[in-house]
Amino acid sequence: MSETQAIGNGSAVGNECTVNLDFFMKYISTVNDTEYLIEIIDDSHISINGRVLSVDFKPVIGQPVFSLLVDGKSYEGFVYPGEEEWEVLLMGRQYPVIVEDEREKRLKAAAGSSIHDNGEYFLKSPMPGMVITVPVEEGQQIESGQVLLILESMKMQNELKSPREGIISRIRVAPGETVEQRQILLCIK
Amino acid sequence: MSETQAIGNGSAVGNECTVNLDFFMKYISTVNDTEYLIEIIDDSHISINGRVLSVDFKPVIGQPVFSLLVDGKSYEGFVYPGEEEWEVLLMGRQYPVIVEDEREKRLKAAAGSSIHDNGEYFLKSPMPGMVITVPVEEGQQIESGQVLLILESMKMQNELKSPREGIISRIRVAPGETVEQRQILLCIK
Amino acid sequence: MFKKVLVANRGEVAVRILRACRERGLETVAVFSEADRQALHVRYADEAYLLGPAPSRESYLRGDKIIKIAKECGANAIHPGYGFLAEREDFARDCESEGITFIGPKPATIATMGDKRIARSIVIKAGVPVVPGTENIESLTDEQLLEQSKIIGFPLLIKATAGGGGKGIREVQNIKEMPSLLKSARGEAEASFGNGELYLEKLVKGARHIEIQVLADTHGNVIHLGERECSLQRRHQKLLEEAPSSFIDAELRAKMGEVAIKISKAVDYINAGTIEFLVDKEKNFYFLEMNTRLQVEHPVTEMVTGVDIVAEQIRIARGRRLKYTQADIRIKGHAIECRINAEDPYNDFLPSTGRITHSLLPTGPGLRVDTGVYPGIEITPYYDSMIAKVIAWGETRGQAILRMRRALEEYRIVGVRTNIPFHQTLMDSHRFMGGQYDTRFIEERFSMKETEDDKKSNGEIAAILATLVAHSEAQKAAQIVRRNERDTSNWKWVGRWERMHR
Amino acid sequence: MFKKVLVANRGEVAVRILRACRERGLETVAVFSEADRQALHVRYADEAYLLGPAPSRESYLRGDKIIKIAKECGANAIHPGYGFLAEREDFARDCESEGITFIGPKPATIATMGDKRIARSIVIKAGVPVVPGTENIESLTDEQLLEQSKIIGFPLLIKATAGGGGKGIREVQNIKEMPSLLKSARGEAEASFGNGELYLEKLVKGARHIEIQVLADTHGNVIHLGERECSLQRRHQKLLEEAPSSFIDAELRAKMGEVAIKISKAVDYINAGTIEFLVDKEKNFYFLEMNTRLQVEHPVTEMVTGVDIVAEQIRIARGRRLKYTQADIRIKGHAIECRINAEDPYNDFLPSTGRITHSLLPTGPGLRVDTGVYPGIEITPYYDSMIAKVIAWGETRGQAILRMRRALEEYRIVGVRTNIPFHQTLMDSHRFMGGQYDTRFIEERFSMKETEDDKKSNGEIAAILATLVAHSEAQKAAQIVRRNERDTSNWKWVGRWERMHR
Repeated sequence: MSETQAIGNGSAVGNECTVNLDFFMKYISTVNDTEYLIEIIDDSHISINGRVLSVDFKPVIGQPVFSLLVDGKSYEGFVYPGEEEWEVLLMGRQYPVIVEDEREKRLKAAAGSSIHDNGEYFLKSPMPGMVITVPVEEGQQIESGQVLLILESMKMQNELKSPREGIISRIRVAPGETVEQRQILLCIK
Repeated sequence: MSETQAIGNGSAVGNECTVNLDFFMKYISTVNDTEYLIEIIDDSHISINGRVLSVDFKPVIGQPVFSLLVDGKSYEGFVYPGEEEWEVLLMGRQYPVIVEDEREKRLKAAAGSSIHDNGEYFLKSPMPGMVITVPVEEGQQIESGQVLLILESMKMQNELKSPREGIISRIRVAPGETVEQRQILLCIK
Repeated sequence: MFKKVLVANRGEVAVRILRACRERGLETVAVFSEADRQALHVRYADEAYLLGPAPSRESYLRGDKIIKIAKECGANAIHPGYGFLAEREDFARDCESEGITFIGPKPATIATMGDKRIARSIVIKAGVPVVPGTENIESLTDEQLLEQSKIIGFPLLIKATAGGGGKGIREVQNIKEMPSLLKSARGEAEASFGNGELYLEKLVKGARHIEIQVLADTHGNVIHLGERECSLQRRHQKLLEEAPSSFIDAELRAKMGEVAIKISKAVDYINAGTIEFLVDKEKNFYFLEMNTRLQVEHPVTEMVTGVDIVAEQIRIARGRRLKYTQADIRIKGHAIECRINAEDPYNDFLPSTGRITHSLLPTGPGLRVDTGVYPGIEITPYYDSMIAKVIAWGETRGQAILRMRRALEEYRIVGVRTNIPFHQTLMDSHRFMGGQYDTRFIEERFSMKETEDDKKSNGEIAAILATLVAHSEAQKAAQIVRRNERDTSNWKWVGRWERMHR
Repeated sequence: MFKKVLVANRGEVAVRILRACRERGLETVAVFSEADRQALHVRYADEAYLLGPAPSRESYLRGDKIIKIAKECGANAIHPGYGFLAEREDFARDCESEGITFIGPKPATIATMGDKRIARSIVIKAGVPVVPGTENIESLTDEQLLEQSKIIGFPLLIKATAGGGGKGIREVQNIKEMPSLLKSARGEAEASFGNGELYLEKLVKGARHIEIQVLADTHGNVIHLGERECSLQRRHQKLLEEAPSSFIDAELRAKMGEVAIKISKAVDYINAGTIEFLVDKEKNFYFLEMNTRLQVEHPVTEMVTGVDIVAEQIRIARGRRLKYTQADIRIKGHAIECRINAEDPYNDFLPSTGRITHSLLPTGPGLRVDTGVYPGIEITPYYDSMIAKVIAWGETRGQAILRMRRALEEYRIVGVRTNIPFHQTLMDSHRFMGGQYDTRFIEERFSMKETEDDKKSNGEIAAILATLVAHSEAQKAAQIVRRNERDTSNWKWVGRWERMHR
């Protein structure tokens, strides 16, 4: 279906229109270092690494639970948007999936590895709670896995650890303070 | 709280306002011929026939299920809007409740019994289904409880009976026809 | 030995069978109609294939398509559940000729017991009494049935020869009613089974409907799992079942069990089956029919015997010996099943359709719920109105009733009307509590009307609830009107107003 | 004899107790904090009273308020559940002096067994071995504990004298760690029990955590209901329990049961209680502590014995004799309980809060779910993270595992992260299947990382799912942008746009 047709269909006021935009149709999806080239052919067909599959994809009991029939096999997964990737929970296992549209990915590759993150990491509170202790100081060199902060929630003391090494650039909370979910607690450079 | 104050509170765009209108505050509610004078005092108090009760009223798992604590007693009921009354399903029993605001009721009483329905009854389909037979004819005199139509739905043949006596004024469907929920099937005068 | 099972059904029974397969490490295949893409059985199966449009004739009754799917996906066994193709000899035979194991009895047995008239004659030969009726006459015309009705006498029942699940049954009080009821029974039988043949049976008054569950393997072992009490019916549809029956003592149980085994052996029965009897006030019992399949009410037997009937069906179909001998079977405690139907008990039990928006299941000790629905599912007019079964177990019948009562009070389904209030009223009925009921109880001596006591105590609460809802609705309406008066110039408000009225 | 019971608790256990009361025809009273107005226990009770703000200290730990409410509403018994006031001698004593039946042991027994050091000395006197540790020294200072630690040797455990539920426990590898861990343990003990006293205990390696359920009435009858296997723990929190233990044979069960009864008699125990033991590889067992209350994991014992433990608690509190003798107790089949916590197993098991928007419970044969949550409920940081318990029964341990596996696969909770994937991984672990685990298994020899096989088979499906979701999101975004480009002049479209972004 061409783009023009699709928009034509949608022109009736109050009627949801289906826009199939060609440049959105090819994706490179990466799971644990394995890349899959996935092409959306139409509402019920995709190809994966050139293999055509018949798919039937429906949200059930509301997002984020999706039912997928692939050539008759029935799967159901939770799909959560993460910071940089999608988290897929499927049959008791979690898979991190990076989905990039092919054009974007090609552009990025052409630009080389010049794009780098500026290296700052923000530790955000994973839940509401109360800060018990902050066993690090500003300017301190820390290692990956080192405890940065102890947060009390649900009657448990939870250790928040550093995902990487670096230097504590700023601490934004103090012991005894109540924090909200996703509030920034401290920064690592 | 006066009316003016309430509207004042609500003037912030996008903010839900609470309007307490005095003339909405007294109701006469009738259950099976028993009348109750119910006055809404404030968010947590009502009076019923002059007796003041402390109430805590909350919708749970979405409408139409409501939780009610009355002086500590915990009740939970389904409250459905009916054609002329509310249907309350409570502890396995259904109660039809007519709720009228006191002023309206007084006005009606003053006007006497001059208001009458025009006497036409429309038999509506209680569910989607297929008409099997219509064992009555236009112009036919019928009795209360007489079968007017047989509708097949959920693999069952369901007899739709007349709630009163009268004359069939019009039949709008024929055997074999598929009907939608609430579609008018026939009229009785 | 099969490894992959196709379940040729939908709803709670499809889910029940999928679970049993999964718990035995078998791969599972579901089939579904266009109306059932989001149904639980599609979600729970390893594989799922579309059959066709919503109407059963174009989907769940398409045996040819189902067998084709089984062959294509490598399913080498089919469980038919109940209803649909469960008692269709031709389907069982087609499975057999395609090398697919049909999880049920042999096609010949289905044919024999499926024709209620043939079944009756076999049972009579085996020396078991049957309810008097039309015997040994094939394809009775309306005229012949009219003639026979005079011999049998009134009241009597018109029944479908291919019948099951209460479909195609009509009760006749006198000869004048015969012609129109014959017509409607034939219509319903034709619609339900694709076979409009009818027979007549004397109506036994004050009787109980008691059935015996049997299990038979391919090695000649046949056992029974005791009885189920199924007298609580409305329009010949079972609504509540119990095991054991408070009417049956150990001696009668053993005797009926022996007869059930004798009948099963007489037809070389294999797999799970049920023999239905009428038991009169004097405890004489008469054969009614045999259901050559899993029953809706099998869980009550599972709860009191600890036997997983579906697991045994699979075991038998795999050619293995029964796991139990008759001596292993002991009845422990009491179980009750309430069938939860999408129908309005305050409006003549008319079916109710719609989308289930919320559901809160009763859980906790001694309870089991078998269901195929969940919030988001649409209840359509295409299939049966039964959406769930609540099964309560107790050490005594009294404990089971108390547990069922609290389960029904806890159960919330929003979106369709259900018969839960009917069951609640039943649990409070003194006759039910006393176990004093027969097949006529619901229609003749039971009422949904509340007593004077109820009226007084909860009428006031009902009035308060309705008034508070009406009040908050009125307040909301007042807010909208006022906003609109104030803000018609502002398109933001117009958008909101419009949204509320969509 | 009491007629009305106040349940001084929240969550699944409050619901469990309310159900038991209702099934015995007792009137019920719930209490709730401001955070729990819509909680299930408030909805299921006959009466419900507000205690105060969300924090436990201002609500569920306010024994004075609870007793006041009980007196005002005429509740003449209080069931404390587990946690909160369940093992508070002062609360039990206050109930007694106000003439309210405390459904549990005598205050003196709670005091004796609640002080873990006193309990140990009583048990030693009764001739039962205990795990070596600090004995008979009151109110140990940090300096004294440091001294003692050298005598006991490392590794060792710091434990809270008033402990329970795994709170206030720290494992110490060497003396250098002692000061900081003493400090954090004292802090947690203070916060959890209002008592910061600590003691030390030798860490037994390769041990199993096995507990015996006892029931004792006021007529001197004491029986045990066999053991529960509770070795699967993480940070001293139990995660999964089984009955029976695959490690315990009939002989050892009988021996441990006898010892449990002996200990119970030594402290004149009344009501339901649990004796916790450590069992080493050579099947020597050591007393750990006695929990003078209902345990979280009591359902596994109920499933294999058929005894309703909460019903027995009520019976005993009413002064009646036990319904069972030791000879009546038979273990039938196998039961497993998985504790479902709102925590993210992929993110270091950090608690997860939020509103539950959907939930689909596993149901069907042999399953029980005890829960206090439902869609619409907010999981707050104020209370324990356990939101449900799934209990599966099977004729064998293998069947129970297969059933639990399918139950976990069926269970859907949307709105918070749960540890369901943890339990699923556990069910697939060969060591768990073989029953080969001890209290260190989860922390030392278990991983949430998938195997190479899983990666291959389902990685592709995960990629497809994520891609289809990303694609449909991109399409939706494109639609909105295009509409907006096209229709900015039209207020209808603007209203819709605005609505989507609210």
